[in-house]
Amino acid sequence: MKRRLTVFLACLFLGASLAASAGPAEDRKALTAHYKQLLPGVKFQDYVLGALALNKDALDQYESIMMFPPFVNDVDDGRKTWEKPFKNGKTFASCFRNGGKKVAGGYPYFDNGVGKVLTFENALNACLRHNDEAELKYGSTELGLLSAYAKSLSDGMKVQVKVEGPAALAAYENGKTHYYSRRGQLNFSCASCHIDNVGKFVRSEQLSPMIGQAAHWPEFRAGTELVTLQGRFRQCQKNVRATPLEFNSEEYNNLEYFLTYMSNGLPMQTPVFRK
Amino acid sequence: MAEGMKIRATLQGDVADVKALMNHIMETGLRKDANTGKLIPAHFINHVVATLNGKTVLEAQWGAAVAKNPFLGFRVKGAKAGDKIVINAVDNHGEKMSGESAIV
Amino acid sequence: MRKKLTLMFALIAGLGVVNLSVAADAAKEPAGRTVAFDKAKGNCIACHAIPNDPKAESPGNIGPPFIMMKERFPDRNKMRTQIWDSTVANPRTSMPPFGKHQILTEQEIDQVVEYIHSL
Amino acid sequence: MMNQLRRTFLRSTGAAGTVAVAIAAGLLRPGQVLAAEWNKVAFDATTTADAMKGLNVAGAAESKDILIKAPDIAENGAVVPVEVTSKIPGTTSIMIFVDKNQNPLIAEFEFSNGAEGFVSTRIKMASTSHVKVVVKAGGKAYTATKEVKVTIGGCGG
Repeated sequence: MKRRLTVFLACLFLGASLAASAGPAEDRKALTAHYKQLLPGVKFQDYVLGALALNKDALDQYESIMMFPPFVNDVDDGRKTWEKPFKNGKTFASCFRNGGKKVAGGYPYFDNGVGKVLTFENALNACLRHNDEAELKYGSTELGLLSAYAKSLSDGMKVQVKVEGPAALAAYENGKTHYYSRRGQLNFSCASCHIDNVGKFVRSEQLSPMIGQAAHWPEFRAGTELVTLQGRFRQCQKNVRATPLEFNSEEYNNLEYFLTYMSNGLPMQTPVFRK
Repeated sequence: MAEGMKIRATLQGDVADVKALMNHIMETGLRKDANTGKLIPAHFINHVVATLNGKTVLEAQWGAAVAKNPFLGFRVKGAKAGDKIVINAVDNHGEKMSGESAIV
Repeated sequence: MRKKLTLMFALIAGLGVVNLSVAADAAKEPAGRTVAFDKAKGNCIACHAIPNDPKAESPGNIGPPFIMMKERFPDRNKMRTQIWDSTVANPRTSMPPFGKHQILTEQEIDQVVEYIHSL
Repeated sequence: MMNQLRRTFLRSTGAAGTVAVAIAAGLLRPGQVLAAEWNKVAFDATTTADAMKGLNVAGAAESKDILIKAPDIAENGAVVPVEVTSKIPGTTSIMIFVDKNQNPLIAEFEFSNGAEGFVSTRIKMASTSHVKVVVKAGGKAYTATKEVKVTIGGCGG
């Protein structure tokens, strides 16, 4: 076991990070060890703060803004959508266990029935579908705000994504491959920044660890600009001058699955302010 | 003006700690429309008045560089639980919004 | 008017200030420096500090700072190769392959080499 | 011109007090009076010095009793939290300026009836600049400044 871990770590540093033999649990363990070494002062639960955990001045601003965030009214719009009865009188709460409270930490999950990863947004749209309502467009503000409110009902719940069975593992591995693949004219992978160079600066931007990154979406950049997790994938990939994939594409859903698995054990908080 | 001023007023000793958030675009008049290339006209809250039980405690004049969805925090001494805070705001188009809250 | 424009762009993108001020100084500075600073071109300061250039504000620290470059690269061509495609020397590098991926033209690379080698 | 006259009138009749009475008596609605009173000269000024002149606080004296809580480096220039506490007795107003903004005057806050010399807000900053605060207390003006850096984003683009 120890040897396997060492080999995996070595692979990380040498470049061949796709250690296909290691399973999700080993991946997570190895990454946790990697971050512990590179960011010795950061407590595990503070990974949810991303780069803010590395900078007191930035964290103070975050806390000042989160005390009464500029996006409260937007999230309220999401609440209205969540509470508005469908034509049949039911609401979104009827589609989720526990009325939608403390459930979002289990998403995305691999659905063996459809043979695909299902995200929380997929579940919101499935609810609309089952109630003969029109689905919301992926990447739309309305779906973003709805998911921001709905996920806030799971604040404090720990992320607990499961990867069970060969088909789920294949989806996880596909997401992982995406994470480690270089793309775009600038030739960066997600890992180039968030694993290899974590804590370092790209100009004034300090690079956050990928563990914890998936626990707080959607976020409001600049305090008022709604960005979903997959919207952030697209922004990052545009930044490296790659062609971004579509919202809700299978590969993005797999990437979300992989990334969220890596935040297992961390408390959800949605939505949040980011710069 | 869209609905939406939220006020939270809490008592700490005999000081009311008032926090308000107003839903407003706060357009500076300095930004260009990405599609047309034309300047987007300024549209911002320029006046705010807060009262405690009907008496003015704060009067503010704002320019367009107060951040979007403005936040305002202030403190009033000599307040009691149950006292009423009312905040009125008006923008440069003359549109008004207001909010009120009892101090808790 | 210039000030007005600068502010306007700053409010739009939050980034325009620097680009504009760089452009304004373009006439009197080496071409390579312009390319090195331009966010859409070299954007070298995203990752490298330039300790001797006061205009290189809040640089990144992914790569080593540009200092004593003549000593570090007695052979200028080696530096050029590194900029053109640094994955040859280190497949794990974070540095974009500026020549191979045509991020910069061959002429721009020459200009950047000239500038950085002088630091 | 009308606004100017009207403001002069309001000021000369003891502005806040009179207006408050008029509002309380239901003679005036806040928006109407206040919109007319907006200090266009000061807000349209393109230098802090001119804006201060427009507010009659030119020549404010430096004071250590004004605390400015603002970041060293702004997370985002679009939303910079700024909190000002004046420990100067008899503080009646707080003004906030950003020197490098096109229009430096951000806001003016006047306190009465028990409101403390404290205000918390969030402002837009176009670039790295001094944030200047002026406090009026006992008819005199005091000032303090803090530099806030607005930085450049990282990735390509």
